[in-house]
Amino acid sequence: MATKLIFLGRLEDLAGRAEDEMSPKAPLDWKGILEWLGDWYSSDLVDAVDGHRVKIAVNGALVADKSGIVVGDGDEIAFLPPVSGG
Amino acid sequence: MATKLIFLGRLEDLAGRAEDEMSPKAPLDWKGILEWLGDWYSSDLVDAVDGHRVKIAVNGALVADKSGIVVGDGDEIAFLPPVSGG
Amino acid sequence: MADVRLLTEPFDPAAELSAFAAAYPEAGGIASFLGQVRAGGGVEALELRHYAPLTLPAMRALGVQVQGRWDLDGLLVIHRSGVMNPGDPIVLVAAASRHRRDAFAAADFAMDHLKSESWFWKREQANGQWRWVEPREQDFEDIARWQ
Amino acid sequence: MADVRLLTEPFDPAAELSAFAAAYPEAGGIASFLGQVRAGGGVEALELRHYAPLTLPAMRALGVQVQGRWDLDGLLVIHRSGVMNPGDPIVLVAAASRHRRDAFAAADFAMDHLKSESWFWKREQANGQWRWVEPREQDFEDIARWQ
Repeated sequence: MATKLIFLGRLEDLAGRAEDEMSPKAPLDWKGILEWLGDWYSSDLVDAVDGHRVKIAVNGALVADKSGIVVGDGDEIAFLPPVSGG
Repeated sequence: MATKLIFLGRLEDLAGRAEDEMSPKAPLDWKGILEWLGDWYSSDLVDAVDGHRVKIAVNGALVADKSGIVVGDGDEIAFLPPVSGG
Repeated sequence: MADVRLLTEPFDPAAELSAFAAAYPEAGGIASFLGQVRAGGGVEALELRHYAPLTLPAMRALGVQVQGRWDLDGLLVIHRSGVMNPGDPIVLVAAASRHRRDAFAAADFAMDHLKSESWFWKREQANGQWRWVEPREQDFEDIARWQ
Repeated sequence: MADVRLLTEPFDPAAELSAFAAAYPEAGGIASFLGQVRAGGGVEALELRHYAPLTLPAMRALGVQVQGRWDLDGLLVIHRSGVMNPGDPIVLVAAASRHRRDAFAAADFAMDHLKSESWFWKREQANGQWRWVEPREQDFEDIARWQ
């Protein structure tokens, strides 16, 4: 099983896609996630994702401190830029 | 032609009717109107009509100072208690 | 131009709102308030009386005032007169605007003024007896917010 | 209990409001807000994306919060997701209450929070090009009123 990545809002444009998957050998912490993104995506995307305006949900639950997360097989991580709803 | 009287809201209950007519020999001032009402209606009605909460319209126009009005043949005077609308 | 109507027959608020929204596609938002005769509480019927020479002209003047105070694309004010039953619509106010705050404030202001300053007299029937309703203190407090 | 829905297909606001009003005959008053895709301004289409695990649960939590804060008989919150055309309804909020002030405040509060705190991302199509919409400063000011 892979780890699913979801890019919301304008992050979808930066990533060029709405979803992706990664299959790391071992679970990744936040630093590892950013490195994986850096290998496949632009630095603009990595900077945006790492910025304080982008929130993270893991398996559908909002994360208070994204620097503390670890994701592995079967997890879903969503990158949530500021909302602009209604 | 007579002078038409219109009793709105609870003044209709006090008067026992919604409309009436009076045919005085000469135009009546406010004091004359109250006297005419006193001849035909209860003192409760006269007191209510004379009170500061009841406003007066003559020929469909609201009157700023009811003590100054004069009505005669063909006029319509409406007695307007506090509204309780909507 | 405000659409201001004093009706002596029942009306369909959903159809009115639908037509109003369709008439202002550039508005973006429509705030509305619907007042209906309350069911329960023992009230069997409600009657609103008006005085024709004053009531509709004052409602129209209110419409002009509301449109002067807020930036609206459209304003709808419909008020019933006559005898109504529980569940019947009494009043419908709707304000269409590009700005959500303007739409809400305009509808709110119009309702406060219809409730406390419009030329309507209300009576209720309970246990077969009609009784005139006195003005409510709350209505005077509501309208004082705008001064 | 609030009726909170996230829809991916068009809905009929008039029919929804009509059913809502009929469901709360004891309410006396219903305040509502309808947001629709603005015609004009060159926007050809609007898309709202959501993130399913967060969006509807947060809307439901907002419904609970609104019902806890005001004395309501009923609360309706309907929000579209997906691609919409000018004139299409986006969001409908309605609050039924015995008290007019409660109904207005509840609808107003719910709209402010849906606009600035709900998990929706909006993009607009103009001249055939899609462009993500950034959050508006006005929305943050609107929501700050309630704190």
